[in-house]
Order: sequence, then C-alpha cells, then structure tokens
Amino acid sequence: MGSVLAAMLPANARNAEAWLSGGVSIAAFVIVVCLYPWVADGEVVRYVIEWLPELGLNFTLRVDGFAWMFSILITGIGFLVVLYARYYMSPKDPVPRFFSFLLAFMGAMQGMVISGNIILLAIFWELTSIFSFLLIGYWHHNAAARDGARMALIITGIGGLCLLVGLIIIGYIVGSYELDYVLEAGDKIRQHDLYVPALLLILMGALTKSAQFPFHFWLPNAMAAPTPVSAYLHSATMVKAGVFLLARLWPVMSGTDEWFFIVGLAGMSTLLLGAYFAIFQQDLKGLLAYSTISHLGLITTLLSFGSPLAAVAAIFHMMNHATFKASLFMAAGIIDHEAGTRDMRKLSGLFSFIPITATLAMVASAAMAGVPLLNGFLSKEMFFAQTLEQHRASLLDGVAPYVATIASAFAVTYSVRFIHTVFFGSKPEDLPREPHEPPHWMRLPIEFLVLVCLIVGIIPGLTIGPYLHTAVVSVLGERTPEYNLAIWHGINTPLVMSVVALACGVLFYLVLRNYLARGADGPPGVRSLKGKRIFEQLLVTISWRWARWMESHFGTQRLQPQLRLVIFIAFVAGLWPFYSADLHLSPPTLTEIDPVFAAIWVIGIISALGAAYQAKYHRLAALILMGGAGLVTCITFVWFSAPDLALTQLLVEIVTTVLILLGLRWLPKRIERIDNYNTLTVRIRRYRDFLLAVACGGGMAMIAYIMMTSPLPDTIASYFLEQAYPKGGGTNVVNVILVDFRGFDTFGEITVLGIVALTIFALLRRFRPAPDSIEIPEQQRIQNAYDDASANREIGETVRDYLWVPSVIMQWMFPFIILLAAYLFLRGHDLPGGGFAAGITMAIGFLLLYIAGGTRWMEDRLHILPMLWIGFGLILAVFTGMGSWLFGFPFLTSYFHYMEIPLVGKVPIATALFFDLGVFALVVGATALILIALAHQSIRSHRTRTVEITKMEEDT
Amino acid sequence: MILTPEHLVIAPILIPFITGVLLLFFEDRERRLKASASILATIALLMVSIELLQISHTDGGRVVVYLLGNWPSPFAINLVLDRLSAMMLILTSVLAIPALIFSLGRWHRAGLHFHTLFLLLLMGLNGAFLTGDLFNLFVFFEVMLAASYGLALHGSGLLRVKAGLHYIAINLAASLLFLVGVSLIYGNTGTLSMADLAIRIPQIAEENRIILESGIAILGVAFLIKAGMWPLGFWLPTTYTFAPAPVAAILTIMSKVGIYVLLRLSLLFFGEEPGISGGFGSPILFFGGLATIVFGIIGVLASQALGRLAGFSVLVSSGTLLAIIGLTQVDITAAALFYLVSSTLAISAFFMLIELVEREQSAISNVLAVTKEAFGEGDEEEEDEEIIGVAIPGSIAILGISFVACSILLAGLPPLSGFIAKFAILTAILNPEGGAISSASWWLIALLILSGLSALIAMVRAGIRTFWAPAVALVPRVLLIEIVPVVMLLFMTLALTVQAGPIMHFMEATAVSLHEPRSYIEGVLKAPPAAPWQMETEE
Amino acid sequence: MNHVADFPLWMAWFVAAFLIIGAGLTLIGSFGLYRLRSFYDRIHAPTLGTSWGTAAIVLASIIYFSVLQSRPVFHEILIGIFVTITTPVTFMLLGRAALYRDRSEKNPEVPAMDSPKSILDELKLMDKPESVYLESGERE
Amino acid sequence: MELILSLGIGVLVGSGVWLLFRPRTYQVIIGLALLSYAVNLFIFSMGRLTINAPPIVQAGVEIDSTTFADPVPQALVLTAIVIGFATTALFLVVLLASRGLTGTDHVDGRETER
Amino acid sequence: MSQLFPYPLLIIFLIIMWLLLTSFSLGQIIVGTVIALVAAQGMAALQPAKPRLKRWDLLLKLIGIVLYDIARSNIAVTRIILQGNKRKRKSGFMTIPLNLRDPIGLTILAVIITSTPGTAWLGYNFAQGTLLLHVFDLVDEAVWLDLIKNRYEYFLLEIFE
Amino acid sequence: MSATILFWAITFAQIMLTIAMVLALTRMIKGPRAQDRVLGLDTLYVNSMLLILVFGIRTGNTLYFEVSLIIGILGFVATVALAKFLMRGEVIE
Ligand code: NA
Ligand code: NA
Repeated sequence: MGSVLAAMLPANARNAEAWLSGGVSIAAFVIVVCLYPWVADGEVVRYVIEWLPELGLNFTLRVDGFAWMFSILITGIGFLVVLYARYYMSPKDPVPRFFSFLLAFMGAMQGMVISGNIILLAIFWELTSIFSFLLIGYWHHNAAARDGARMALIITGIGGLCLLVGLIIIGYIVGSYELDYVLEAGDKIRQHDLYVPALLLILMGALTKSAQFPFHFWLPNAMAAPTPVSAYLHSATMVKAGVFLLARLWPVMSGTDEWFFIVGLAGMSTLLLGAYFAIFQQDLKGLLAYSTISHLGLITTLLSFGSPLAAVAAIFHMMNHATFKASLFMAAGIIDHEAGTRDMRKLSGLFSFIPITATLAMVASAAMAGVPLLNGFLSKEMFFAQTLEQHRASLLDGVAPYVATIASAFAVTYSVRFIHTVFFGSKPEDLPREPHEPPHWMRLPIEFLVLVCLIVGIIPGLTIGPYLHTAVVSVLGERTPEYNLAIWHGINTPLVMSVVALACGVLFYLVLRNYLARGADGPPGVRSLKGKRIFEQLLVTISWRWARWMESHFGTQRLQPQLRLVIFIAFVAGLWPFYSADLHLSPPTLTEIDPVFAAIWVIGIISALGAAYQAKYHRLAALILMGGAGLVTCITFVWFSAPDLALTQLLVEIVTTVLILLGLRWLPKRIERIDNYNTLTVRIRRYRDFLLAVACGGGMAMIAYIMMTSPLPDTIASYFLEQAYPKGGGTNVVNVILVDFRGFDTFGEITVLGIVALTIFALLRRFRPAPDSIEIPEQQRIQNAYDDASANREIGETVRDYLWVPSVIMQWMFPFIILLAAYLFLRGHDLPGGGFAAGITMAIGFLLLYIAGGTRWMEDRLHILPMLWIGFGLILAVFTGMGSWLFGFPFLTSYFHYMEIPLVGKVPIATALFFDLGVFALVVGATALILIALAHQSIRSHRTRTVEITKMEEDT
Repeated sequence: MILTPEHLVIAPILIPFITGVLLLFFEDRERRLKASASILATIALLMVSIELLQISHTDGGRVVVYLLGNWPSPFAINLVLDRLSAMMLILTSVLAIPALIFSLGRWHRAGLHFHTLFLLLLMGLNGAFLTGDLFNLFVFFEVMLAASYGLALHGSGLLRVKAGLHYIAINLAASLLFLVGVSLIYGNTGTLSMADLAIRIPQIAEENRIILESGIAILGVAFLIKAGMWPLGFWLPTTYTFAPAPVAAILTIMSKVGIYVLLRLSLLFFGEEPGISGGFGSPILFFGGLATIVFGIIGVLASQALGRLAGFSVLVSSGTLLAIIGLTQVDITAAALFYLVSSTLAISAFFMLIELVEREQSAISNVLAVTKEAFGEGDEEEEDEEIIGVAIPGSIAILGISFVACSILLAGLPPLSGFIAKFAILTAILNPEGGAISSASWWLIALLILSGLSALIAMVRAGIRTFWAPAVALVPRVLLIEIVPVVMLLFMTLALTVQAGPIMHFMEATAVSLHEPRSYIEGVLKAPPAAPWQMETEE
Repeated sequence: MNHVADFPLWMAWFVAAFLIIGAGLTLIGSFGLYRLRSFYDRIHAPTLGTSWGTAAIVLASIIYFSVLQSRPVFHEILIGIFVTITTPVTFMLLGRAALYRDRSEKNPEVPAMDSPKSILDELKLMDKPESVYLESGERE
Repeated sequence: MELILSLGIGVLVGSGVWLLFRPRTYQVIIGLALLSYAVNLFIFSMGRLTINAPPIVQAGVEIDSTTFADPVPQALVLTAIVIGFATTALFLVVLLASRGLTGTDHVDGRETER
Repeated sequence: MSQLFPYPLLIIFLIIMWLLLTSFSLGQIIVGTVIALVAAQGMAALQPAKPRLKRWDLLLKLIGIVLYDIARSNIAVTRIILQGNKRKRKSGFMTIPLNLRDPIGLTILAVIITSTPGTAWLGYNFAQGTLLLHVFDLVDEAVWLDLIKNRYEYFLLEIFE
Repeated sequence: MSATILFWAITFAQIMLTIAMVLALTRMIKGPRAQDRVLGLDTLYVNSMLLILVFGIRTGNTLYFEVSLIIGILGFVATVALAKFLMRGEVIE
C-alpha cells in the first residue's frame, strides 16, 4: 500500500515518466486486485502504524469491500488516464510535474478511501484538494486555469476544514477516531446533542467536494485543466470523494430527518439544475461537467433516502458513472485534440473523420442517458424505483419522482445533443485543425471503459454483481437488502419513467436544437447569474475589500494611535482591579512634610509641565526644562537616602542633555506661526490626549501614594543588608547588589548598553541628513562670512577667539575628571559610586575635550577606540563571572579577601571589583562611542558638502 | 576546573555572548571568520540545548536550578531549566542556524556588526527563557529588544527606519510598563524570584491584593504588547515586514517570548491556587486572543505584500496561543505548545522564502538599493565582492514547493505539522475536562477554521500572483545557502509531523508540569548553593 | 538633629552664620537673575552664588564636619575650587554666544562688531526668511 | 512627603504621556525622558520613603535591616536608569535617521493632513 | 623622568585632590600617586602648552587680592540688586587691550574677572589682544580699566612672562 | 542650644536656597532668550549643589557630598554644550 504513496518521483523524460507512472498505477492496481480474496470474504484488511496515539490519530489503513471497489476505480482508471495522458500531453509540456502531481493525487485519493482513521481520512481528503489544485492549475499561464484551480481549492478547502471539525466531533462522540469504532457507533452518534453540528460540518465537506448545489460552480471552472485530469478527477476520484464519504458514513449518519432534508434537497436540486445547465453548455467539457454535477446529485439523492436499497443503487451508480464519464471525458479530449476546439457551435459531422472514437462516445453517452443494455440504465432504474418510495413522508418525497424523471429527460437531451451536434450534421467549417483518428494507444482506455459499460449493462449479475455485493455488504453490513441486478424487471413504474424520460429528452432536444446551435453559452434566464462570478465577487468583497476596510478601521499604521492605545489599555488594566473590588487600605504611614521638599517638587512639576508645553516650538527650552526635572529627581534621590541613584541620575542627565543637543542640529526648524493650525478636530484630539494624560498621571499618583503609604512587606532586602559586608565584602549594599547579589542583572544591563552603542554606530554609518539640514548651521555661516569679509581675519577666527580661553580650562579639567572617575570607581563597593558612575564620568571627560577642541583636534591627540573598550569591558565581566567555575561555583560567584600590601595596609580584593571594572570599561566605551558617532556626523556632512561644491564648480 | 552538568544551564547565555563579544575585536571585513564563528556558536548552542532538553526530560521531568553568584534562593537570581525552557531553547537555536546561514547570502554584509547583534539577540532570548527572576527577565527582555532594534534596523533604509522608529517607540513604552509592573509586584510582595512570588502571591493580604493585581495587569499589558495582542500589536506586521529576512525569521520567536512569559507566569502565579486571584485575567487573554485572531485574519486577507501577510500570520499565531492560554486547560496547553513550535518554524521559513521570491520585483530590493547609496565615509566595504545570485536550475521549483509547503503550514492543512497542531488544538477543545464545550470554545473553533481558510485564500492568491501569473517565468537569483535554510525549516516541520507522537508526548508532559508548578517552585526554593568558599581556597 | 547635641556653641554660630550668608548671597544672586532686565546684567547676578555663596556654605560644611568628626574635613574645598574654575567657562561661552546672537539681530544695546560694519546687513539680506526664526526667539 | 512625591510622579507621567502622543519625534523623546524619570522615581518609591538612612552599612556591625532604606529598588532603578539612557540614545539616533531619510520629523515619517 | 612626570605641579594637585577625597594615609598617597600619574599621562596626550610659573609668591598674593575683591564686589552687587531701581546705575561694555598672551595667564584672568561679581568676560580677540568686558556698574570706565590692567594683568604678567 | 541654632540656620538656608531655585526656574521658564534659560539652568544646578551640601549638614551625613562634587566638577558640561550650541549651532565641530 505504501508504494502508492511513495511513487512521487519526478523524472525528466516524458516516456520514462509515463512508464513510471503507468507502472506505479498498474502495480497499485495489481496489489488491490490481489487483496480481493480477503475482501470478498467480508474481511477487513488492516495496517496500523501508531502515529499520534495521545490524540487517537493513527496511521490506520483499512480495506473493506467498498474501499476495495473504489481502489479499483482509482487505480484502474488512473492507469488508463496515465496511458491516455501519455499521448494527450504535448511534448512541450513539462510532463514530469504533471505526472508527479497526478500520481500524488492518485496516492492521496487512494489513501483517503483506505483510511481506517477518520482523521487520516481528512488528511488525505485535504491532500486531494491540494493536488487537484496543482493539477487544475497545471496550465497556469492560462488565466482560466488559475481561477478554476483557485476556486476549486478554496471551495473544497473550506469544506475540508469543516469536515475536519465535524470528524473531530464524531471522534469526541464515539471516543475514537478509528473507523471501525465509528461505524459501530451509529446510534450513539445520531442521538448525541452534537449530531446536528457534526452532520452540518461533515456535509459541508462532502457536498463541496462533490460539487453539490450550491457549491457546484467550481467544477465547471475546473475544466480548464488538461483533459486527462478532468477525466480522472471528475469521473472516478475527486468529486467521488464526497459521495464516497457520504456512503462511508451512511450507516452512522443517515436515517434522520436532518440527513434526509439536507442531503436530499442538495441532491435533488443538484440533479435537476446540473442536468438543466448541462443542456445549454456550448463547451463539450462544460456539458460533461454539468452532467457530472447532475449525476453526483443523483447519487447524493439516493444516499439521502436512508434506505439500504437506495444505498445499493448509489454505490452502483458511483461505479457506473465513473466508467462512462471517464470515457466521455477522454473522448472529448480526443475531439478537442483533433479538432482544436470544444465549442459545439463549431463542431459538427466529425463522425466521418473519427468514426471509432465517435462510436465509443456514442455508447458512453447512451450509458449516460440511461439507455437500456448499458450500465447507466441499471442504476437509473434503481434510482427511479427508490424515488417512488416514501422515506420521510414530506413534500420532498413527493416531488422526488418528478424531479428524477425531468432530470433524466434532461440527461437524455444533453446526451443526444452531445452526439448529434458533434458527430453528425454538415461537415465542419473553419476548424483549427483537420481531425483524424488519434493513436490507438490513446483510444485504448476509452475502448476498455466502453466495453465495461456494455458488459455490465448486459450481464450485470455475472460481471459486477459479486464485486458490488462485496462493496455493499461492507457498507451496509447486516442491513444489506435483497436486490436484483437484472436488466428486465418487467413493466413497472420505473420503466415507464425511463421511457417517458427518453422520449421527452429527445423531444426537448428537437425543440431546442436551433436555439442551442446559435445560443450563447449557459442556460437561458439564469445565464447572468453565474456561480463563478458571484463567488468571485463575494470573495473579493469579503476577503479583499472588507478586509482592507476593516484593517484600516480596526488597525493603524500610525504611531500616535498605537501609543494612545498602549497607554489607554495600560491605564485601564492598572485601574481595573480597583473597579472590580472595594478598596481596603491600611492606614497610611506618613512621613512629615518638609516644605523645602515640597518647594523642590513645585520646581519639578513646573519644569515637567513646561517641558511638555514647550517641546514643539521651543525645543531648547524644553530640553533645559527637562534638565530641571532631572535635577529635581536627583535631589529626591538624595533626600530619600539614595546617593548612588542621585550620582548616576545626575551623570546620565548631563550626557543625555549633550546627546540630545547633538541631535538637535539635524532636526528641522519649526516656526510657530506657520504650522500652528488649529482646527476643531485637532483641538478635540488634543483635549482627549490631555484627558488621558491627566488620567494616567492621576492613576500613577494614586497607586504610588497607596504603595508608599502602605507598610513594606518582608522583603529580600534584609538579607542583602545583613550579608552585604560579611559575604559580599562591601558596605555599599546597593553596589554589592549590583555587582554581586544581582550581578547578573548588571551583566545584562551592560550588554544592553553595548548593543545599543553598536546599533547606533552602525546606524550612523548610514546616516543621511535631510537636505535642509545638510548645510552647516547658520551661525557658523554668518561667522565665517564675517571672518572672510574682514580684512584682518581668517575664516575660523571667531570660533578660535570664542574657545581660546575656555578650552584651556576644559582641557586642564581632563586629568581631574580621570581622577574623579578613578575615585568613584574604587570607592564604589563601600560607598556611593561604582563602575557605572565612573564610566560615565570618564566619558564626560572625553566629551568635554571634544567640545573644547573639536573632533579633529581631539582625534589628532587621543584615539579613544571605543570598540575596544566595549569588547574589553564585556569580556572582562564575563571572564570574571566564569572565574568562579575554576572553583566549582556558579557563574558570578564572588570572592573577596583582605590582602596585606606593604605600606598600604589591608586592601580588599574582591572579584566583584574586576566585574565592576568591566562595567566601567563598557560604559566608557559605549557612551563615548555614542557621543563620538553622533559628533562625527558634522564632519561627514562638511566633507560631503565640500565634495558637492567641488562638483558644482567643475560643472560650471 | 570542576564543571558539573549544572553549569551547562548558563551555556545558552554565555556561548552567544562570548562569541559575539569576541567578534567585536575583529574588523567587520573579516566576514568569513565572523560567519564561521557565529555558525559554530549556534551549532554549539543547539547541541547544548538538546543536552539540556534531555536533562530536563529525565526522571519524569527535572527542574535544574542555577543559582547565580551562589547565593541561596530566593535571594539569588536563578536560572531554571525545565521542559518548557529547554524546548524554547531548542526552538531558538533551531531557528537561529537557518537564519544565520541565510544571512550569509547577503544580509550580513548590509551593515556593521551583524553577527554580534545576532548572537546577542540569541543571548537575550535564551536568557528570557531561562531566567527565574522577574527583574532579570526585564533585563533579558531589554537585551533581546536592544539587539532586535539593531537587527531590525540593520542595513538602514527609509522603510526600515520608519518601521524601526515605531517599533522602538512602542517597545520603550512597553518597557516602562514592565518596570512599573515589576516594581508594584516587588512593593507588595518583597521578592522578585518567580518561584518565591508563586508562594507569596496567594498569601498576600487582602488590602494589598488590589494593587498587586493592578501591578500584574500592567505587567501583563507589557507582555501582551510583545505578543502583539489586538489592539496592541499593530507595530508587529510592519516591523517584521521591513526587517531583513533572516532577522524577521528569528524575530518570529520574539513574539513568542511574550506568550512564553504569559504562559509561565499565569500558571505560576494563579494556576494552582484557585484563591481570590485564581484565573486572574484569563478571560481577557481569551477574548483578546480571539480579537487578535480576527484582526490577524483580516490582515492576512488584506495584505498585498507577502511580507505583511507573514507579519499578520504572526498575529494569528499569537492570537491563537493567547486564546488558548486563556482557556487554561492542560491538554490544550500541550497542543498549544506544539502549535507554537510548528507555527514559529513555518513563519520563520516563510519570511526567508518571501525575500527569495520577491527579490526580483519588490520593495525589499529597493530597500537594499537605498542602503547602497548611503553617504559618507567608510562605505568602501559595500562595494567589495558583489555576489551574483545564480539562477540554479530548478530553483523556481524548489521555491514553488517551499511556497506550497508554507501555505499548507499556515493554513493548517495536512500533511505538515500545521495540521497536526490544529488538529491537536481542536481535539483538545472539543474534549474539555469539564465535559461540556463552552460557547466560547465554539468561537475559537470557528476562528481557527476561518484563520486557516483566510491563510489559504491569501496564500493562494499571492502564490498565483507570484508563481503563476507572471507572463515571463521569474527565475529569482538565489544562492544555495539561501534556499537550504528554508528547506531545512520546512523539513523540520515535516519531522514534527512524522514524529508527532513522541513530540506530543513531550508536550503533554510539559503542559502537565506547567499546570502543576509545585515541582518548579520547590525546585527553585530548595536549590542548595554550592559548598562555601573556605573549603577550597583557604591557604 | 540628635547628632549635634554636643556641638560647641560658638562653632554653631559660625556654621549658622556661614550658612545664612552663603544661602543669602545665593538667593540674592538668583533674585538678581530673576529681576534684572537685560541678559548682560543678569549674567552678573549668579556669580554671587558661585563665588561667596558657595564659599560660605563650603566653609560651613568644613567647619561643621570637622567638628562633628573631630578631625579636619577639607574635601568640600574641592567643590569651591571646581566651581570657581568651571563657572567662568560657562559664563564666557554663554555671554559670547548671547553677544553673537544680539549682534546678528542688530540689537542696538550691544557693541557692534569691530569691522566691517555692513557685513551683517548684507548677510541679513542674503539670508532667506528662514532666519526670521532667530528673531522670534530661539534657535531651535 | 509621600503625597508630594506621588503628585510629582503623577505630573511627570502626565507630561510624559501627553508628549508621547504628540506627532513630533522630538516631543516623543522628551516625553520618554520624562516618563523614565517618573518610572525611576516610582520604582524607587516602592522601597518606601526613608530619610537619611542610605543602605550603606558599617563594616562588622550587626545590622538591623529596618533602619536602612530598601536597597533593592535602588539597585533596580540603577539598572533602569542605564537601560533608559541606552534606549533614549538609540531612539534619538533612530529619529535622526528617520528625519534624514524622510525629510520630516513627524513620527510617521510623513506629514499627515488634518 | 619628564615622561613619567610630565606635569609635576599637576601631579601634585591631583595627589592632593585624591587625598582630600579619601584620607591622608600612606596607602592613599601611593594609590593617589599612581592614579595621578595615569591622569597626567592622559593630559600629556593632549599636548597642551606647558605653563611656566616664575613668581610663586605673587600668585599667592594675587589669590589674596582676588578673594578680597570678590568679597567686596559681592557686597557691591548685592547692594545694587537689593536696591532695585532706586539708584541710577549704568551697565555697559568696554574693550580693554591686553598685553598678556600666555594662555594660562589669560585663563586665570578670565577666572578672576568672571568670578568677580560685576564684571563679565564676553570675548577675547586673539589677533588684536583685546578683551570685551561687560561691567555691571559702569560709572567710571577708567576705574575698571585700572583694575584689570594694573591690578590683575600686572600680576599675571609678572607671574607668567 | 547649638542644635537649635543649627536647626534654624539650616532650615533657613534651605528655604533660601529653594527660593533661589524657584527664581532660577522662573528665569528658565520666562526666558525670553535661550541664553537666559541656559543661565537659569546653570544657576539651578549651582543652587541644587548648595542645597545638597546643606542637606548633608542637616543630616550629618557625608554620603551626599559626592553628588555636590559631581555638580561642581561636571555640572558645567551641560551648560557649556548648550552655550556652544547657541553660538555655533553645533556642540562638537
Ligand atoms: Na578675512
Ligand atoms: Na563675574
């Protein structure tokens, strides 16, 4: 069995491919045939591999009579189609792909029919959808093929997904996904609450797959596929999957009102409409497609009845339809191939050109029309008989015989039309090609199939009888009814119906003949109402227009609304717990209010508000005011016993200010009175933002207040305080936490700083200033122009005068700043300070030199090599951490020891100090890198400008 | 040197870190060296992760705790290895190797320090998966984010910078929320260790509970932003679209970090104790997840560019996971873990594939063009060794097959792992522990089906447009090392399918231990520090 | 303030006096900054704080901690020294910048540049309206 | 004091949030800076307010941990300050890059009407 | 030796600063010296002009004078500020030609002038050697000219040139 | 007695310094020119430095000294940068 699946080996040569495919399918066929002895005994051949036992999904293959019968159809007709395709496909086509898809499809179909696990069945089901998509879209340069393939996939895909859910529900009801168990649990399923949803979902799958109304429209459009594909997909396989499933689950699902009404309604309407539409098709394959739909409707209708005899008829008709429809498609393919067109308005009188093919086609279409002595007749008779039965005592039951007869008449009409138009009548004019008989090997499959039609039609009992019985028994089990496959049942109502249908059908044709010869494609009245177009428009509307509309209304790509949402949701989330419960608060523990501190926060608040107010038009003012707020923050840290924080805050504050100033140079000028538009919407938006801002501020203030005034829980801090000195070797607990207790945080933090520096550096390498800020700043232009215009001055003298004296001080500050950094670093472990503060201090020292002397001056003297500082810092930190491994301790375990150094005395040597040194180096490097990289942009733009000026001069 | 297996726990953090930092000492033009070093590092990472997985899976699930600095719990920052973290580690390295290989095609030359940033991103991810400390989690989030900023902006260019600006702005806001949340939790409980929190949160005094919940909710918002929950995730598709393909491929796991944390913390903090805070926030996760799926579906359908489509697929995946976490049910969690792995692999492969497919026609090549004309000094390196993509015979076929595979994965169709994941989720939802299937579950089922459908429609549309519609067959110039990673990832999903049984077994075990965090908590709190120093170092 | 219980009284007076003097000078300086009308006048005022204002408070601190810790504590002097050294840098740079800005706007209250007189007029004419923003206040 | 500080935090948050919603990148960066002050203060305040008790212990003296300010939030704030500095710097450079490439300082890289 | 101790005076200052910051102990002297040497190396990299002090005694005297002057002008400016608009006061700019050229000398002059309330150093023209001053209370230009030229510049010229 | 004297002197000094800070802030807010704001910020820095120094005296704690020292040594850097920006339009040339 596995070989069927594994056969997907694409090769290059056309013949080799065909041989390979043919070989594979015939091998599969033989294997299937060989299984018959077991199957015939009513045994079930099983093959199980455990796959996902937790979820009940196993790779279970299971062949019973029904599956066997289908396997025969799949492999047998598959082989014939391969044979046919070998001659059909043009030598220019990339056939390896074709055959590999075809084989894969065959494998999937085969897998589906022999799945012993309903989930596995669903898997193969979806696979058939996917491969049929690829097959239908095989000629993808053709737009019709693309559309048809897409439609087929989407419709059957929807169905497949629904089917999966339905099957999972079945599995839930039954408690197993194994088909054997499922088939035994019919009553349980039908009585379960979830029966209806499951049924609906499964029917969604089955009806879409077998192109039942109202999902039928994909099938005609799938005719854009190469004819072998159509022959295969629409006779024996793809569309049969749906009815296969209905039959497979028939024992467990059928027999309820829901089943009857849904399936029956779908089946009968499909039967009738399909036949009706088929009459009015001008495309040969279109006619066959609608007839397929109609026949599938017939099978579905049969299955809907829920009576065992009807099921027998359904199964029988599945087989019959497969044979005659496959042969008809192939015949149509030959006609198309030979005549170069499939338009029935152009075709006529082909009998004289291709007599053998014509004869074969005639026999096959007679079978399709249900002419006696052919297999189609037999199953149709059974169908008629069943429609006469009352199943559910309803209107649907009542109309069934009439529907059946009318549809049957239509079937006769389109069959006659097919034959008459194409093969008889005047000689064809303006055909693209001169038709003649195809190679014999290409015709052979048709001959074989037609032969089967004939034999089965004449001696059903001897030929198909036992096999049909095996299949029927495996589906119906004990409910297998008595039935008789004889041709002649005497003159009874079904026969009368047949006769009426035949007669009416011919009559219809005669009436419609002229209209059809001239008419447009499609049935009158509803021609404009094409399923395809409706579907396409629906799809475009829902999946494109609505989706785009909704995306733009429920989503945004602008930053401000996103930030608003983030903040708003955070606000709601933060306050939600307050809303949903009563607030019990412990009595606040307050510290005495200090008016000085209050006044300081008045400063802080005004600064913050001022910064917020000024940030648009007075950037510098906003920056300065932000500095004020930062300073107040720093004082707050001092006030509440956090000298380390105050230090760090202050240093960062300074660097940030300079940093933003460095950036400010590249921002556009903003002039208040020009762009201060003030429309109503703008005001409303501002108002809303203001409210949200106030609300957030209020919320945070409230939470902060509650927290600060509630008692502190028992925290991990007491451990740190107690152990900082004895075990951490430092008295500054904050620093010991940073480099030891929670040194790992610091390790990550310096990594962040390093990464950011690298990113900034990389980004600025690609920096391109906006055209309006590429020029040197106006001040410099004016000053240079002034220098230039003055007789006794050189360009640049103004700036030299400006910096001459201050730069002396700034330079001489440098060693003192180095010393300060060293001081902060060395005392960090015991007193406020530490690697970070020291590093920033050092970086500020460098910065000051840059400001004082300019980039060139500085870099002629001192090359800072920030990248090495960064690398060194990080490596030192990590190696210090790893040092503890040498002694078998975890990463970052610190060690400290008091070392007696002559003259100096006891000096604590803590490994944490090395770690901190790493922090120091990293911070120096990263901060310097960021500042320098930004500062360098000015020089770069000078250079670019010079280049541009030179270019301009050269041009003129 | 005494290195016990326990030390292996920190290796996933240190290996990429050390390699990345050492690479800083070399000029950027020494690409061969940098590339081989980082590939070796990721391979080592994969091997270590596999070893860690085995460790975590022995004896019915071990919790290995690594006490940094050898301080006792709960004072030390601890790294915790359990099945879930081990699984995430493996997933990270499994994604990293192909992404890295892919980048060797061209991206690692598009800017400075690619390999270092990439490795440090891995460090951040691994750290986030391993850490058992809430604030340390913040730190690793920042490491990860900082590196991702760098990588998302890698190569610069107009669109990328615009998207990067939004990405950074929103994540900065999220980081602030993270800090607020963590500090509120600390202020109420006095601890930062997750395990210790799991003990302390149920015991919190009534009057502090509200404000604690407020903190947790704010923290949750921060994670939801990372996970991309609607309406907090609009940044995600844009960012992922414009990030360089290998970066987008590795970023797919970043959205999963938010999910990971939500999963871990929600079950740790509220899972077992059905007390007052029990089930806190689950409905929000659930319905938020549903909304995210809906929005993802809409976006998938509305996307014309493949990159955006992939970005919205990330949202669908996130939404599904969020909704499932909101259901808090063991076997659904197991299915969700499977889905997480599968969808991450699939989308990752898809991002790389997109670039190959679109290379000839699309905006991404324009982005590259923009970067090429970058101005100023030191651009000489851009000009060296122009690698010309070779139109390998059959490359289009491989791309086509890969595209089909991606479509199948995203739509959740068989035979690849997307189907198994979807099937597992559906089975779990339809077999609830309590018996009856809630109406909410039906919504989720419907959306799952719809999401598969929309992926199908969108992918078919896009695939037809890309592969079938062009009059002249497009033969993208791709390098072998760019196709191989895609195929590798797709094979991984195939392997997931074939090995679904054992893998699902592992996921079940993981889910069970997640839902019963006692062993995690005890493992952390009872972890003994190594013997004190004096024993070995006293002279 | 328990730690100062046995602080010598006359020392306390010293400290208090220096504190008041220093803070008072600083306050006056800031008041001048607030009140004086032109920038060039205002730039003089804060020097009260940076000179004797700082010096007095530093002295107060030195005395106070020396007494408190019963040993000479001098490190505050560094603050005084560095403030003295660095303040001129800021004031020089800021004053010159202000002068430039006033000159470029032809503020009549500041001395014009030495020569040539007309250069700035020409520059003004040359410069497009964009230099308007300079007059509106800030270079931003 | 608690009241004052929480008011201060509230105003910082309000100003920061307001700026965060503004369309100019410069406003956003100032807003982020103000917000990070606020958040740093907020984290810090989680250790409650303690005057004149810096967590600096005396070597070799038995410690009564209740007499010191909580060092943990302080350590957390230090980390947060550093990370905040790093990300502010990064944001600044990205906004400059965006300004350079798009020509505008609007957060969306283009001027929106309305 | 001069490479190791490039700026002896600076090194001494640095060591003193270190000791002030830490404590006066032998250990700290050693540590401080090491750090000062490193810092001085940093300074040496900048290649500044080496100051040459000729008259130590005058420097100390100058400091004394300046401290006194600053105190005096503190009072003066305080008075002006507190008096408000009651008193007629004229502030203004004045240009002073200088003979002093030594950068350190000029710097010290700048520090003196700026630290003294009432005078502000606004600009220095290197080519012409003129100093632009803003004086808070410019009643008599000659007084100020005299103060700068004969009191401060004189000393500085003596000390440095 | 000395405690009282010191207490009042310190309180008074602190209040004066705070008022001084408010005045400096007023200058920062009012401007009118950028240089005025910068001058205000610089003054604010110095005033805070003194305030912290006084706070140190009040608490008898030397641990806050470094903060003042840092303002004393490095506080001018921001102002210098601002001033240079005003003069040259660029902080580092
Ligand atoms: Na000249
Ligand atoms: Na002065």
